[in-house]
Parts: sequence; structure tokens; C-alpha cells
Amino acid sequence: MSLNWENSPATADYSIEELVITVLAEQFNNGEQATNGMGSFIPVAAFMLAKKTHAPDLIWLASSIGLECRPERIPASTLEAPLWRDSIMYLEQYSDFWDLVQNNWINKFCVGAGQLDQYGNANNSVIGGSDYHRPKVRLPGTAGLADLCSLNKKLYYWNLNHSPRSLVEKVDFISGAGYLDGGDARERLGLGDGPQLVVTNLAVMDFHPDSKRMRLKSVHPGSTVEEVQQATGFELLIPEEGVPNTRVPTQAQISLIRDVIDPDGMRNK
Amino acid sequence: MSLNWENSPATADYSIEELVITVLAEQFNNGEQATNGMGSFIPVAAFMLAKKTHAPDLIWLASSIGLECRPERIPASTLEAPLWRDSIMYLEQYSDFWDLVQNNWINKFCVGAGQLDQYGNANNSVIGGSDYHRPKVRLPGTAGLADLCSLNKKLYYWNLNHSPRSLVEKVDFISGAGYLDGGDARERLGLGDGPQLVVTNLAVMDFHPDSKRMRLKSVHPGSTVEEVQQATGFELLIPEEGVPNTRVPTQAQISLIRDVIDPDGMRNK
Amino acid sequence: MQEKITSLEEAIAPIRDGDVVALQIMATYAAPMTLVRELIRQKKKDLGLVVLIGGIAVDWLANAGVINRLIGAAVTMEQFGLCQQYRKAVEQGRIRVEEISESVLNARLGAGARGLPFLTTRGAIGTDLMKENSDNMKMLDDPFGGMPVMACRALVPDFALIHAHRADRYGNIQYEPGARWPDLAIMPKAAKHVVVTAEEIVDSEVLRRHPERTILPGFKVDAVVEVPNGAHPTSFFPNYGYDTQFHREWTSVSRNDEKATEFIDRYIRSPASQSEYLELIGGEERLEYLKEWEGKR
Amino acid sequence: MQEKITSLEEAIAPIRDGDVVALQIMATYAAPMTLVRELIRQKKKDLGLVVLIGGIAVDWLANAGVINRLIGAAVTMEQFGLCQQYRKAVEQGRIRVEEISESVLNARLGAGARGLPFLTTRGAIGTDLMKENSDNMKMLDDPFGGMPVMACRALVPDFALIHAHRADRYGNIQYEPGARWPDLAIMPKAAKHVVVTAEEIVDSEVLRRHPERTILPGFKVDAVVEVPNGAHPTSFFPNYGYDTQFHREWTSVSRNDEKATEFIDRYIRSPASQSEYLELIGGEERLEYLKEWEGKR
Repeated sequence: MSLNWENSPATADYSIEELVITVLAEQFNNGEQATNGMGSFIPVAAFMLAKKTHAPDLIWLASSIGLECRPERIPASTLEAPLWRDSIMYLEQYSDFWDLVQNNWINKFCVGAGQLDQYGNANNSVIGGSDYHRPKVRLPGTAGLADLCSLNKKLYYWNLNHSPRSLVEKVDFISGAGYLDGGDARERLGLGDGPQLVVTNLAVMDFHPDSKRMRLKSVHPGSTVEEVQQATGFELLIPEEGVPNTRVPTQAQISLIRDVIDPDGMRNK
Repeated sequence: MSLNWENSPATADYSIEELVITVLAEQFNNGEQATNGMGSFIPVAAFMLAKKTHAPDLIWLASSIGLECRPERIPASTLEAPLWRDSIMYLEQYSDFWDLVQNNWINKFCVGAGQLDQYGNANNSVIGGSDYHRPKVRLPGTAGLADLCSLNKKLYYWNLNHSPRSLVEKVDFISGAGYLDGGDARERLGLGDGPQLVVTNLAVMDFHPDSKRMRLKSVHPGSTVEEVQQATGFELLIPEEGVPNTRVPTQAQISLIRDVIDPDGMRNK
Repeated sequence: MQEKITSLEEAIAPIRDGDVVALQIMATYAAPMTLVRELIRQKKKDLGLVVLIGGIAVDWLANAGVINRLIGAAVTMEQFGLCQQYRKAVEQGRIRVEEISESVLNARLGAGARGLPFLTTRGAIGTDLMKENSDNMKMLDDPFGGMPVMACRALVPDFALIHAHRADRYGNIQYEPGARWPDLAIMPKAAKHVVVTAEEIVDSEVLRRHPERTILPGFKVDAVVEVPNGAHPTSFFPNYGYDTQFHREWTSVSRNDEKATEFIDRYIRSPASQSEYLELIGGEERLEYLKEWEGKR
Repeated sequence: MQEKITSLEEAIAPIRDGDVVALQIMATYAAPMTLVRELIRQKKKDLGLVVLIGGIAVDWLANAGVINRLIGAAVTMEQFGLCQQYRKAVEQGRIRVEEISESVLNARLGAGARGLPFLTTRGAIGTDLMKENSDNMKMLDDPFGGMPVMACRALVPDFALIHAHRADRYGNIQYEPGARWPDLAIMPKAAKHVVVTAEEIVDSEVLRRHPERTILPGFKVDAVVEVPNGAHPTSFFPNYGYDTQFHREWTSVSRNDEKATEFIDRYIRSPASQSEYLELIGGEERLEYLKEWEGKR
């Protein structure tokens, strides 16, 4: 906590998971309320890092249950009581949580998806097969993703396996609404906000404000624009002014992640 | 509790309130779930008496909050914590209570009304005046009566002031649906059950199974059919086979009411 | 974290004349009475009041001309009788009543809390409440072919006023186990702004010992004021019972406009602070007495 | 009062093949696993299973052929990975999935609990879930002119299976403070019949000490069985954590049908009782170990 993170120098000693965590952490700020779902070691690490550096007053709701919890470190599960240790409030789920979420008092959600498409639509349901009821691959299912995607949330996706199979032109099944067919399709259904950022093992993408197509924002050191495009199942928008490198973690961020937040290395699981 | 209530002889030493309590108590039986509203000393006494005599396994929900409570005696309010002392469950109101009530797991309700009409419609809202917004008398309001009347409950009314002003041909305002215009009017709206009994200081009335008009069931000792009819603002149905006297309380019932259930005499307030 | 502690004056000041204000209260049970008095002291007017079962607070606000409309299921002080000042104001057309039943109010506030345009009930079907409130209650067919239901339009009060057992300075609010009426559960979630008085302000660490007792997160609360005995003369279990003597003193004058106003001058307009008010109502001795409520365990 | 205590056999016997059974479970959290094993032991079949987030129980039921359809938001063992037996059964068409999101499932069960034909949400709008579930999810205009909402058809399971911390012999059920997922809050209220296992059966007087912890009244419960460690291998806080080793033992065989069936024969079909099962999974020593869960206070 007393680390001088603000003036800490950049480091080359980081893993891809750690880079993704630092990029995500920067998206969450003081005065905001954010939550994560299950199987979410990366978002949990990002929230914890944000709170220990630039955003001590970020309000983190752990896994929709534990408000302002203080786990000693990331535990072995993000859907179990050790995570929401020392919470200031347990949100009763059926009314408290879904009231506050639907009414947008909780407004940022960081989550993963089996497939994402060029308009930020997410698929955690089924891939391939003859029809919905005979899929090639049955994924876990939408859980709360379908809800949070339609309930005016700002959505932050992470993906540690950037490939033409996970970033596809069109998802096989929309389990979470992104910008649908792009343009104002989302707005026309009365759905606010939507996907903001996609952080992968290769690059960071956002969405064009008008077309809502996915746009390359930065490439991680060691990757090139061409490599990222090749690893993507659709044509990424490339800003004319060029694509910068993703800012690398600082020494202080890495120390916090390794020594304080996640000494057990759950981020690598 | 150890009083030999089953073989206790009738007594002439009772008040009208006590008679009303004993008549109501008989309506509530083992294996049923019943509740009361606020300002309900008479129903509370009736539930407590039933549980101490023929219906120890009646499930009484005190004022929609305290399940199977055990107040030492009737306290000074029926909408305050002393009533639901020793409850086995506090029903959280917004979901638990209204779920169980709407789904008819709680199915009997004992309540008073400012006006009742010949079809058992109840008024606790406004009397007289030029219109709804300029009433001659503003009553407390419907509270939960409008809900419970429409939610398939068996309704038991009490009235300690049997008069043409409180038992009227047509209520000025329907704050609680009885049989509406009679016949199958209630059923056509999909509303089940409805008013079962009206117990006043003069008589006991039920409702004709077809016409749903109020029908004299018994008159209290000391009253006559004619007196009851004169005190009623509409024509009561009088069974051809005659109208018996209301059964008077037993000594055991009176002792329980006076010495155990309501030593402070809240029933007379 | 944003600090939410403020004074009574500052907590109530943002309420504008004409606003819709939701008030926690059930007849004689658990109301933020210090906030109610502050509404009168600040001479608010034309407020719309939302109550489940209003009690003495409604009578006071009616006498002081603070409210001109009421959305609620009932107004009564239960064993202390009708609210006579309120009743007269309604009968004279000074307060317009939008009477709805409990399940309808729950549905309206529940929709407000959830950001939905309406919620539904099967209560109150067939009553005249529907006729008088056709703007906010409409029958709706079941799209799946079942029974029709009544849609109840979302109600979003401008403010909710709440009294709680404890809070921290960031506005996290705790309530002790016991009866939790719907006014507490749903009004503050539905309202745009929430003002809370608490018996005590505590360190956040105290709240963390019982996170299941926290009923509102700090980010949903605008202002918190520490007000011991802030529910007097209503009950606030397990801390204290309602004040019978004080309610009777009010009902002994409440049919007489002049005497009622004198009462309000004396107990509400004159005392400069909560502690002066508490001295007036009998001070420490009276407060100790109220702690020993009937049936306390 | 009606006694509700019975045996595992008798508690599960009334479930008929084809019934819809709602199961409390959140990935690795708080499931009535002894009841799940009893479903397998009694060779139930063609059940429809309702889960919010199903875990190892769904995998077992899939392997044993107990279920042929699933209504739920997700099936996963979180850090232990996908449920492979379930996944294969779906891919082969042996289990039909009606996938709905959490707010839709809450609305469907909430409507079932409240006796309403439907409840509404703004979640899941625009997704393909709507297309695949058009019988149960329909867009509905707001009769007050606001945003349209999605109506979610009432779901009334035949049975709900629940595990709790304690119960009395009349079926009053208590749960300790902590996370209360919607499956616990709403499934048993929506279901026609409720079967509960409890860590301990206690005298009703024990429940009366904390009435706010009682989550279900006895009259809503059909059967109660005392089953210490009845949630193993899922977690049951604060009593014990999930069993990592046991989950891993399952996932090490769950991709192989034959080995998976051997596992189920060994741990579910062979032990004649809960105590034999507990011996098999490591007995007192293992149970003591699980009590010392990570982060316990």
C-alpha cells in the first residue's frame, strides 16, 4: 500500500496476464461502482490493483455479493465466501442486487466471453453444431452476462487467447448484447452504454463511436498490428494516425500483483 | 392452558366483545394460516383464544410480520414489536410476506371495515361528500385490505357498531372487494373465496352461496331478528328454517380471555 | 470515499417545494421524526408525501401546510386513533389523496427501485382504487394466456427519508434484526436522493462485523445525520418504544386547529436542536423510560 | 403442528419421473448434495432440472441419466472447469437446455412464487436467448407509455431441493447470515413441494432466538432430513468450504464416461448411508480439514 506506485518506472518483467490486469485496472476509477462475475481472477486482480493504486475509492462489489470486501489475497474461487471477506454489505441477491444493477447504480462490469464479434456481441452459450439444441460445443451459459449487457453497463472484456476462433466476425449465439448489428442498433432497443474495451494477450481494442466496429487501440510490446489482425477473425478498424504500444506495467504494479494481491498466482489459472 | 375448555359450561357473564371473540375464534382451525392487520385487538384475541383451545396448531402470522409469535398478553398495539415477541420467523415484507400471501399460502384474514355492504364489499376510505377528493369523512385508507380481499382470501369481518351507517346497501367506495354486485361478479374477475362471516355486536351473518347476499346466521342472546334487521341498512336474507341464537362463550373461554390473553382489556379499546 | 455526514439543516435543504418525498413510517413504528420536524422548520411546502401507513408525522405535516398531496395505503395512529389534522385537510381539499393498497405501493416503488416502467399485482382488482388511480393502475393481459394482472406505474420519489440504527460516515446504513416493513426495504432504493438519520455514527469496521445488517450502500445515500432518539415519538426497536403519553398529548389537541398549531410551535418550531426537543419531551428521564418498552427481552 | 422429519428415502420418493426439480446450487456453493445423490440412488429419470449456476451435481445427474432437460443460467464448476458429462449429454441431444439469464430466471421463479402469470426484466433484451425461448420470454409494451419490457413466464417447479443450517421438526428452516443467492430465496417459494436437508435439527426454541434467520416457514416445507455435511463437496459457510481434492478427483475422470460411471458407482450407488459416504470421502479427518476453509474468521 505504501509503494510509491505513482512514480514507479516501467518494467519489462511482466507476464501477459499482468499486463492485461494493469490495462483493465486503469479503467476503474474513484467514485464508480463495478462488479465481476464468476471465474474472474483477472478482473478481481484488476479491481484490487486499482484500489491499491489510483482508485482507492472505487467501489468494488465482489461477484455481485460482497460490497467493499477486503480479501487478504485472491482466493482459489471468485464465487465463494473467502472473496467477500470483511464486506461492508452483503447484497441480498433477489432484490438488492438486481434493483441496484437494473437501475444502474452499479455501472461497470468486467467479464470474459468464449466468443466476441466485431460489434462486441458476446457468446458463452453454444458454438457450432446443427442447431442450438445440438451444438458442437456447449459452453457454460450466459449466467448474468445477458442481463448486464442489456442493462446499460459499461462492459470490459478480457481474452487471454486472441485467435480467429475467439474473436469472430459474428458470434454463433448472442448470449450478451454488444452493439448487435452496429451503428445505432443497440440504441434503438433502448440499451445504453455497452462494450468499452477488449483486452487480450495481444492488444487492446475499443469500438468506433459511430459504426461500433471493433477498433485497434494499442498493441502489446512484441506484437505488431499485422499479427493482431491475422489473429482476429474479422477486419479490425485501424486508426489512420497509427496504433501505439500498450503501456507496460510499472514495477510497483507488478510488485503489488505478485506480492500482495495474488501471491498464489490465481491469475495464471 | 390447562383449563378444561372442552367441557366447560356456557356462561351468561360475558361482554359483547368477548362473544365476538369467541365466535371468531371458532373460525380458525388447526392446519390453517391466518393473519390480522393493524388496530386488530379483537382478531388477535380470537387467534390467541383459538390456539389456546381447539386449534393449538393454527398458524398465526401476527400483523403480517411475526410467525407463531407468543406475546405474553395482548399488548397496547397490534402493529408493534411486543405483539410478535418470540416469533419463529419474521416475514420480510417486500418479498416473503407478499409472495406467501399472493400465492395463498396464508389464506384467512380477520379484519374490520368502516362500512360493509350487502355483498360484503368493504370501505375504509371515504364516506359521503361531493366527490372522492372532497369526502365528508376521510377514513384511514385501505392499507392491505384491498390486496387481501382480491387475493383469494377467506375474509372474516367484525363490527362492534352494527347500524344502518356501518352496514349499508352499497358502500360509498370499494376499498376491499367482496362479492361486488353479487352472483358470480367476483368469480368473473378471477377472484377466489371472499367474505365468509360478519360478526357484529348484534348478530352473525354469512353470505348466500348463489346470490352472495348477506344472510343472517344467528342473533346474539338479547337481540331479535327484527332488531337486527332494523339496525341494518339493507334487507338481510333470513333463512326460512329460522335463525338460532349465537352460541354464548363458555366459562373456560371467558377465563382465558380475561385472565390470560387480555388482562389489560385491550379488546374494549 | 465520499463523506456523507452533514447537519439536519443541510440534509433537508435540497428538498424543493413541490418535491415528492417518501417517508419511512408504519402508524407508530420507526419514522425519521427529526427529519419530519426539520421539514416543518424549513417551511417546505406543496410536498407530495409517500407513506405506507402514515402516523403522527402526517398529522403534523398537514397542520403545518407542508404537504398538499399524499400517495399511500393508510394514515392512522392505530390505537391513538385517526390523524385529525390530516383528515380535515383532506376533507377540505387541501390535501389530495392518491390512495393505493400496499401491494400496489410496493409494486410502484419496486418498479422505481428496479428501473422498470411498471410492476404487477393481483391485489386491489375490482376495487374503486383502480377507478380513482387509472393513470397509475391498468389491467394488463398476460401475454402467455393466463390471468390478467394489474400493472402499477413506477414511482420515483425525489427524496426518501429514513431512520436507522447506525451508519458510517460514508453513508452505509445498518438496521437491526426485527420487522422490516416495505417502506424501509424499497423507498430508499426507489428514490433519487436518500437522507438518513441514524441513532449513531460508527466506524466502518463496526458495520463490517455484520454485513448482512447493512440495508443501503453508501453510494445510494446522499446525507447522514447522527440523531440519537431520532424516531421519537415513534418506536424504534430494540432501542425504544413509542411514546404513549406524547401521542396522547397530541391527540388531546389535534381536533382543534389552534391548539394543534400551538403544539407544533412548542415542540417543533421553538426548540433550536434535537437536544432541546428531547429536553422538552421529558429529557433523560423520559428517554430512559421509553427504553423499557413492553415485552422487551 | 405437523411433523416434517423423515428419511432421505421418503423425502425423495414422491418425486416422479418427468417432474421439474429446482436445485439450490451456485457452481461450488451450497447445494443439497445428499438429496442429489438420493435422486441417483432412486433411479429417477426424465427430470427437468432448474438451476441458477449448476455445478458438480449437474454433471452427476447427467451421467446417471436422471435429467433430460435443464432450465438455467449456467453450468460450471468455476475454477474446476466445465461439467464434461453434462456438456457431452447436451451436445449429443440427451439433455435439452432452456438457457435463460439470471434476471429472467429470477423473474420466472419470482412470478411462480408470487402466483403471478409473469414478471418482467430489462435484462437479456436483444440476445438470442429470446429467440430460443419465445414461449417463455415475450416483449411487452408499457401500458403507461414508457420502455417496453420483457415478460418472463411464471415457472412453478414440482419440487425444490434445499440445504440449510438448521431446521426444527415442523419444517421451519434457518440459514446463517452470509451470501444468499437467489436460488435459496426464490426457488422454494415458487415450488409446489420443498424438500430440505439441514446440518442439524434443533428445538423450535433455538429458532426463536433469531427469527430473522428463518427463511422458510414450516407450512411451506414438505420434508426435512437431518444431514450433517449434507452439502459436501460444495461449500457451506460458515460450516465448511468446498472440497477441492474431491472436485479434482471428479474432473480427472469426468471426460471418460466409463470412469465417470465408476466414480458414481463408488461414491453414490455403493454407500448405504450418508455416514458411509462420509467415510468414503475421508471421514472425520477430511471433514475437520474442510472446516478450516480459506479466509475463515
